[in-house]
Amino acid sequence: MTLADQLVIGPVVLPAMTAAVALLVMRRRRRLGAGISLLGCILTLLAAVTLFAQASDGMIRTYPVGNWPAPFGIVLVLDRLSTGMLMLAGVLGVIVMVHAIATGADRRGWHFHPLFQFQLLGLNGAFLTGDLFNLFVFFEVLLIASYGLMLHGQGAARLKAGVAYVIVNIVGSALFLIALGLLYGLTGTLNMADLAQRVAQVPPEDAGLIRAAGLLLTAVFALKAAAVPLHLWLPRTYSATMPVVAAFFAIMTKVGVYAMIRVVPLVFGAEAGAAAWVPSPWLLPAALLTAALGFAGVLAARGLREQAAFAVLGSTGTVMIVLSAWTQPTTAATLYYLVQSTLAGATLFLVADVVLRLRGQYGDAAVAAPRFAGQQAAGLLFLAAAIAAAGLPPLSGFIGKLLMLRATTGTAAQAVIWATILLTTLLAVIGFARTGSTIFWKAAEPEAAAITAAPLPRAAFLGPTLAIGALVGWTIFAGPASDWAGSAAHQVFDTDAYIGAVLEPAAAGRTGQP
Amino acid sequence: MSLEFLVATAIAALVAGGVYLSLRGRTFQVVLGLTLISYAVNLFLFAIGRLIVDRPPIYDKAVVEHTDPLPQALVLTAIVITFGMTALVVILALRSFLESGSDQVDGRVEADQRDEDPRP
Amino acid sequence: MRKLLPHPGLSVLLLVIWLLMVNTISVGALVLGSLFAVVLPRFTAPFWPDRPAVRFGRDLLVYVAIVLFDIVVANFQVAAVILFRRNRELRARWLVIPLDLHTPEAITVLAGTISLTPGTVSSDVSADGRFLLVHALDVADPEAEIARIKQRYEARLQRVFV
Amino acid sequence: MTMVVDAIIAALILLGAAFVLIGSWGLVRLPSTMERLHGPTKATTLGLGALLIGSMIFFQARLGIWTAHELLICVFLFITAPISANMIAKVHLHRLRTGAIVEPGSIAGDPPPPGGDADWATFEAPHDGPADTAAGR
Amino acid sequence: MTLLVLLLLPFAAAMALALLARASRALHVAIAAVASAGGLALLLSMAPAVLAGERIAAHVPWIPALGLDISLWLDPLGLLFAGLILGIGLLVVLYAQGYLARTEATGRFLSFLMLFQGAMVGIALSSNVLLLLIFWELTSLSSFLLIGFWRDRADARQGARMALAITGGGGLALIAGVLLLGQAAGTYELPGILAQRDLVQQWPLYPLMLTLILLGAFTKSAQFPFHFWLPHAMAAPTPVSAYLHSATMVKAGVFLLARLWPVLAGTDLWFGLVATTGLITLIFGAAVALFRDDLKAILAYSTISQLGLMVMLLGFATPAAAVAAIFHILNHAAFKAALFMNAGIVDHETGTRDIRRLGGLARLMPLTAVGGTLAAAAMAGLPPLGGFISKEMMLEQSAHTVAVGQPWLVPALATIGATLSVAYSLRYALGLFFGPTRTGDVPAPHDPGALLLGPPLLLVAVALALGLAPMWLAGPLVMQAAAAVTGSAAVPVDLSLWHGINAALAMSVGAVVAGALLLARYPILERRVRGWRAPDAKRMFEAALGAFVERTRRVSLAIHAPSLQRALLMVFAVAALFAIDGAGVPGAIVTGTRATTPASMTAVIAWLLLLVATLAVVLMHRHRFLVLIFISVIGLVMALAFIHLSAPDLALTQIAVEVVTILLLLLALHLLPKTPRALSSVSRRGRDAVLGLFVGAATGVGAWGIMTREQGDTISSFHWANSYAGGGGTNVVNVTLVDFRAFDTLGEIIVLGIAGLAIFALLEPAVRGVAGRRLREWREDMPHSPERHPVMFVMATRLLLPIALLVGIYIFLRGHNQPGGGFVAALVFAIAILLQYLASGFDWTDERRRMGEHPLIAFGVLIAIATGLGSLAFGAPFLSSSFGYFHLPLIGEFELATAMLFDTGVACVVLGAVTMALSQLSHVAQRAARQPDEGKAS
Amino acid sequence: MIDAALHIAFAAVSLALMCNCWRLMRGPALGDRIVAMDTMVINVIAIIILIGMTGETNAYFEAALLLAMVGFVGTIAYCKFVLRGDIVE
Ligand code: NA
Ligand code: NA
Repeated sequence: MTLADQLVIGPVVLPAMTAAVALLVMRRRRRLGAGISLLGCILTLLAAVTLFAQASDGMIRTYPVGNWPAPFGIVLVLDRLSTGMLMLAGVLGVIVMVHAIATGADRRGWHFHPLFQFQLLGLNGAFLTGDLFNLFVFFEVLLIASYGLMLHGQGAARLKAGVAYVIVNIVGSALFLIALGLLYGLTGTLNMADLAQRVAQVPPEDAGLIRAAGLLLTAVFALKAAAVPLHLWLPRTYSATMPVVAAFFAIMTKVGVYAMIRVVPLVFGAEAGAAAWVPSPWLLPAALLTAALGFAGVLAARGLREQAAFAVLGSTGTVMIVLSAWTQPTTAATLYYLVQSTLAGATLFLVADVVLRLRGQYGDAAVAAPRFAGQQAAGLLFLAAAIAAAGLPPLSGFIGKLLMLRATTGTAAQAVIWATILLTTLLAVIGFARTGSTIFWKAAEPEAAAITAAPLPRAAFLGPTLAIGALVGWTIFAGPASDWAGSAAHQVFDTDAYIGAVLEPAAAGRTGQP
Repeated sequence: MSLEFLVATAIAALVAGGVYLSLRGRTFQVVLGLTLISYAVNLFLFAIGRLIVDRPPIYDKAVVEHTDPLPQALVLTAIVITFGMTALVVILALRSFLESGSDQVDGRVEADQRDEDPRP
Repeated sequence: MRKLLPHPGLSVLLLVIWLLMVNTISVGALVLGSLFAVVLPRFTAPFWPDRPAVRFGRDLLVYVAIVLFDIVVANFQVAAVILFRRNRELRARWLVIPLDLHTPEAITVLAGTISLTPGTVSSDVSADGRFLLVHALDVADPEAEIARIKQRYEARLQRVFV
Repeated sequence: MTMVVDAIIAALILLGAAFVLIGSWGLVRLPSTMERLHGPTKATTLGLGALLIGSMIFFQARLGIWTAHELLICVFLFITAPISANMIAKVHLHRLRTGAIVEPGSIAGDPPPPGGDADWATFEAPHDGPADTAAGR
Repeated sequence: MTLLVLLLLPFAAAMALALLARASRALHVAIAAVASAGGLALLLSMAPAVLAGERIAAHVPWIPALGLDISLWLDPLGLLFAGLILGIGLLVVLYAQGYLARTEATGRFLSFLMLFQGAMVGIALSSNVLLLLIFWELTSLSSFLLIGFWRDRADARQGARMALAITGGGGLALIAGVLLLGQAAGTYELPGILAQRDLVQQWPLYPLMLTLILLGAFTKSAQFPFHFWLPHAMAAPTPVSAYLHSATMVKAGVFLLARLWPVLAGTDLWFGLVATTGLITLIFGAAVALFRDDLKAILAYSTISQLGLMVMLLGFATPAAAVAAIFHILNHAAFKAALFMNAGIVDHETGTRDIRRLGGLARLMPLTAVGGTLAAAAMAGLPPLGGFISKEMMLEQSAHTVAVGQPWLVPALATIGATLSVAYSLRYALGLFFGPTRTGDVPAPHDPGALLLGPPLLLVAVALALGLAPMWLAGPLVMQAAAAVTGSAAVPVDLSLWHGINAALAMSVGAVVAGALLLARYPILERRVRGWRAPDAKRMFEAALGAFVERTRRVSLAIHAPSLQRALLMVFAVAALFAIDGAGVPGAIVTGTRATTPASMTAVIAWLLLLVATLAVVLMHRHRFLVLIFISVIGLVMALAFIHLSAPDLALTQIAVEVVTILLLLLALHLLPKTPRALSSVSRRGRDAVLGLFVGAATGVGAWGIMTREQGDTISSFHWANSYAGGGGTNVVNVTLVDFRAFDTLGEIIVLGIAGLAIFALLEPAVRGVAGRRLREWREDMPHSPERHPVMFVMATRLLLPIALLVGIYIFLRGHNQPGGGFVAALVFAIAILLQYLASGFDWTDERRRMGEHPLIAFGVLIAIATGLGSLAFGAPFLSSSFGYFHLPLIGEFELATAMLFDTGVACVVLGAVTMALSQLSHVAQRAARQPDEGKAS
Repeated sequence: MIDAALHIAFAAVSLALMCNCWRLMRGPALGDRIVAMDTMVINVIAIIILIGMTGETNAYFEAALLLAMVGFVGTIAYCKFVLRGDIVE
């Protein structure tokens, strides 16, 4: 095995080592620790980029951890989807880390950097693994790190929300284990490729249990993705936590979506008998409601963080609406929009953070405040973030929505899907216009109390700007991006290629272009 | 009665109790509920390897029948993770109580230690 | 020597325990056991700052033998009480035993011995450390029992702990 | 020979089990808490002791393995059991004194005060007593 | 390429302006003007070719997967439209320099304006409908920014929001319509689409698609009933009004209708929707305009009316009507922009826009008056201005139009519309410039400078020229554009003032006369109209939206009330639902064929014990201390079950974890209420009990189903077979943990490490602030014994510490082959240390500890990772293990395995995390007590 | 003979477990419940030893050892809690 082949574990090992080193260094030298942490993020991103480039040849690579062959050991799978998600996590990681350091958010509590790195590790591990139990483990890693990050800083409200967030997710983990148990009990394997083969061969008398297992598993993913009615944890959690943390959390719901994309077509695809496409009847209505409730929340929100939280909810709902058709084109559209909505959600939170810091006691509430320094710049950033999040031109949100609308053409529920996507866009537009015009345009009465806020370094604008830069990039390179989404979706649905690559890595050939 | 029946009903009882308790209004009870649920989940995960009495998974060439080691490994991992989660949630609940003066998960935050039942 | 082996008795005990655990008396086990027997007491020395003066010898062996014998006998006596004595005929008593032992180690060993022999439980020590409170399940003559304990156990322990 | 060994083993097992049961039976039938506290000591000492020695011989006789593990279990139990008993007794004394227990705590009545000036440690912080020096205070 | 430059020029200017926002006003204007002029020049350079029938196109692939490419073309219609945008844009920029005060943020303003210009040019040039959509929505956005430019004004913000909501919303309908159109036509490229008339019009979804597209067009072009945003958009600075809301943006809808005319028009539905809407809007807008007093409101409603006129013409769907519409676009652009600038001048000079406070300005501001009057005349459709010609054409077309079988209906209504137009136009001119002198806030207003006066006068000149020399000035353009609209080769165009005496002339004369009469009777009319309570669209919209938002918020708050109970209830309910779903699969059975194992008496009794303890936990859950005892009984039974069922490692772990968990819960309970009041009602408890029983039963049935099935081939047979040979250990569970699935274990210890760190992060600050105060104020809630460190306990723990460490080492070393391993060993270490804490107190123990928890966690992770990375040096994947048997003299044979090193890392993390959690928790109260109470100070 | 003895022993220890269970539920004093729980640990150790003999394996020895060593920690902690509230001071 060459060192290039070994790079696969980079996205897992690099954050782990960075976390440990930062933990050791931070005790004495804070700035050095923060620098190491940032460097770790950048290196992780570089590793992800390299892997992405590797995977762009259409080949599915596998990496047997511990040198045990699949399905007996844990195998990491490198394909377009997983590397794309790695890159997304890497980009988001760097942006959020830059912002955290620039605004000093990392100094507002303990162990921000190790927790952050561990969360990155959990995300990357979840994207890479080809083993269902290992997926559970990485879910737990990213969850528990998110608990720590979520509680970073102070506040009774944050703690109360944190209690709910943690407990709901612990119950979710229990469901995951039950589902895993059922699957192992019936098939005797944990490897996803192997599982795909064995689920297809399950005798009819086991169909009920397999179906229940598949549904439970999807329910767990839906809980992470915050699909109605399993979404109740999200708004409170995201709006109560520090915005910079919430910005990183924008990818968390998408992990649930990723897991669905990874597992459902492979294991519960067309060949799964009674368990074929198990989530289908439930996912679409749930997703429609999620989008509706999310963007209704955007409309009704009275603060930027709350609004951003609902925007994340709504965008995930939108993603799942389209995903629920389970075709290759819809999945491709989903993937493009998934990346964009992650970045957009994160941007909203970063902007909310800037506003929060600029407006002192007025915070991010949609009330008039006296004119504040940096109002123009923050307003511009908000505008861009809102455009991206609502899905207006010229940013990638619009392209994503076009892709999704087009991909759902001809599906049974086209009318409902289109109506929901378009009407929720309108809700978002009005909602963002309301808060934005109040916060960035409206000026408080002259007798209003002057803002007491510490001056904000210009570097505080770097994070949101980078995030918007990423969105602009995703727009300008929408061609290659949508090609990636298309070919990634093709790989997702070419389950034979996946199974072949994982179970017979030596024999696996190149998978063709879509 | 078979062992399978005992284990299945034990799982059922633990889950039932756990679900009931986790729907109660105070963090401590909820934590207790989670504890019961995690017992049940561990037992469940263990049971999927089928029940075999007295065949510990210690490798021996002579042994033909043995218990399935993999679920055991999974349960071990699950126990550890559950422990970490439980520890965190307990301390989180405590901190939240200290911060707000109430250990209720929902509703009134202004309630305080007067919640204590005067009866012993 | 004190630095190397802060608690020589403990070291011996550790070696014995190690050999019991690994269940062999090979050279390897001895070497490894001795290593731990030396290292662990040193490592944990801060947690046991005082050094009780214990005489390991015939007195200690006799003491252990007597205690083991008493445990067996007392077990049968108490079994009879539990099985056959009616509750209202039970002669449960508190015994206040004045102590001549002073070191906490010695008092602990005495109290432990009393608890281990069925029928008596060491319940408390007085705040000044001069009395031991023992609950006895069934005694006819408390004074005689106190005297028996002092003479049979405490006197011997005084010779072990100098 | 085997017969004899088997008989010894069986006897030890039965003896041990019997004492374990008697100990627990005592827990059920003895009249009050302090009396019931005597139950576990029985189970611990002769009950488990006999079982463990039986097991030791059993492994030697059946499998030819000379295991000393059982002795080790005994050692630990002999160290820990009195501590548990002591602490439970303290709990009981404490609850008696603070009036948390309504019914009589022991048919022996309330504990007599120790001679001398001090009360029992449960009721009065040890003053310069062994416990505090031991704990380094 | 030129097209691309033409398109990018305004955007580049916008970007430059945004970056140079702090530069001087002159530079700003220069940038914008140069960009507009440059664009115009580029456009004009291409005009001859376009008019000669050449189609200039550019194509840059962008998103092939979507069919969205940067496809541009320049056809006569686009040329006409782009020319309007750039030409009027240039004039507006120049006008803005005179209009905006020096303190205004001209950079921002012109940046938005250029953004808008770019978007409009994009609409004109797009030959890909998806691309057109992008620019379409971009115009909504930039107009939002422009309307809200005076951000301090509530009406500006509301107007901006309303415009965005309506036009943006319509744009969303347009998206759906355009996508459907593309679906029907099989392409998103305009040339392709326009050729598919029959296919599209026969498509079953044509009505839906048409409706959606028209929604987009009508909202943008302020057609009734979507008109109401436009008057409120007048909150914008006048140059904006002149530009967006007269000449350009509002015409985007008309442009779209014209653009898609070849493929959409000609059906009855088209006529019914488009012509009717246009006609209604024509009359409605005009009627309202007549009774407004704000100059800009008059103009705004007149714009609505004029837009209705154009829409109506396009609705007629005849080539001649198309010509009329095109020519009217030109005329209207000229005179309406002029009028807005004129109104802006009046406002600027007199300080008011209320026509009732103004009058006789012709004497004071002659040049302004000339321009205004001429432009108004054009709007009224008086000869010899261009407006007259296009109005004639309109009347002529309506005269030939039959609606609902009534030949008189459309002409009559069109004449009414024309009459009203005459009336409001005359009212504008007469009311402002003639009659008694009223000068608003300023005593003596005068004509402004050339920058303000020049652009409108230029436009008036154009309007005049369009009447005097229409064929020369606009003939070819109108003809080519109309041909492009209708999709035919050429359309006969005859633009002239005099067409002889015909129906149109009669209607026109009638309209002028009637309009003048109407104006003469204006005071009476007005009194009557004022009596009506005209609905205020803005207020209604704001109120409706406000109510909608409020209701949404209430629903949202009700749904998302901060309730953990509800969230959990949902999770359990979904799980229950899915269990039912699984049970409903036909042919599925629960009980399998595997023989069950008979249960011993001990097993049954242990089971009973577990059930009793569980029940006790549930029933007595408020007696928290007691419940903990029951919990540890359950744990004990679990350990026993694991032993009975051949899982010694699980039993070990269970025992150790149980102890630590109980310690943790006790430490927490110390600071929590011990016996809190019950909270939930009986019915709620009943509901939860039923749900619990159901979910429990479902889980039990699932377990039963699995346990009673034969186990097929599992991957663990590989683990069994390779444990010793490949993993070097006989304890298959341990080898699985540290070798086969070491990656899981790495994650697992990281979870534990994170838990430790998170707990530290949670408790470290707990001694300050509210929590710290509460801790300090905490009073013992139960009677306590004064004794802290019982002597027997203290002495025993001293002996136990080294022994426990030894046992831990033993369990660790043995783990690979026998039950045990790093995790349990670490827990034993931790418990040994915790015992010291328990016996001797925190401070005493803490000062004797050798290693902090943080380094333990960090080094543990590093050791585990480094072990894993070691295999990379040998070209093997991460975490590949190796082991070997070594022989040393005296010591004998022993095994060394990398897995043991990995296990060392595991042990370090576990030890660090567990001691971190418990030691932090155990002295948080003491630390709080030591913390000075800063809460009182603040 | 040994098998019979083991069977009887299992029955006896199981009965003992039931006795403990009864006392655990019955109370009435806290001390009673703690004693019951403490005794249960001892009984479980006995069962483990019996299981080891029945299965002729010493694989469960560590569990018994661990239970003997740390089983009392719970008992102590409960007692300390009742006595002092704060189990670590
Ligand atoms: Na005794
Ligand atoms: Na005892």
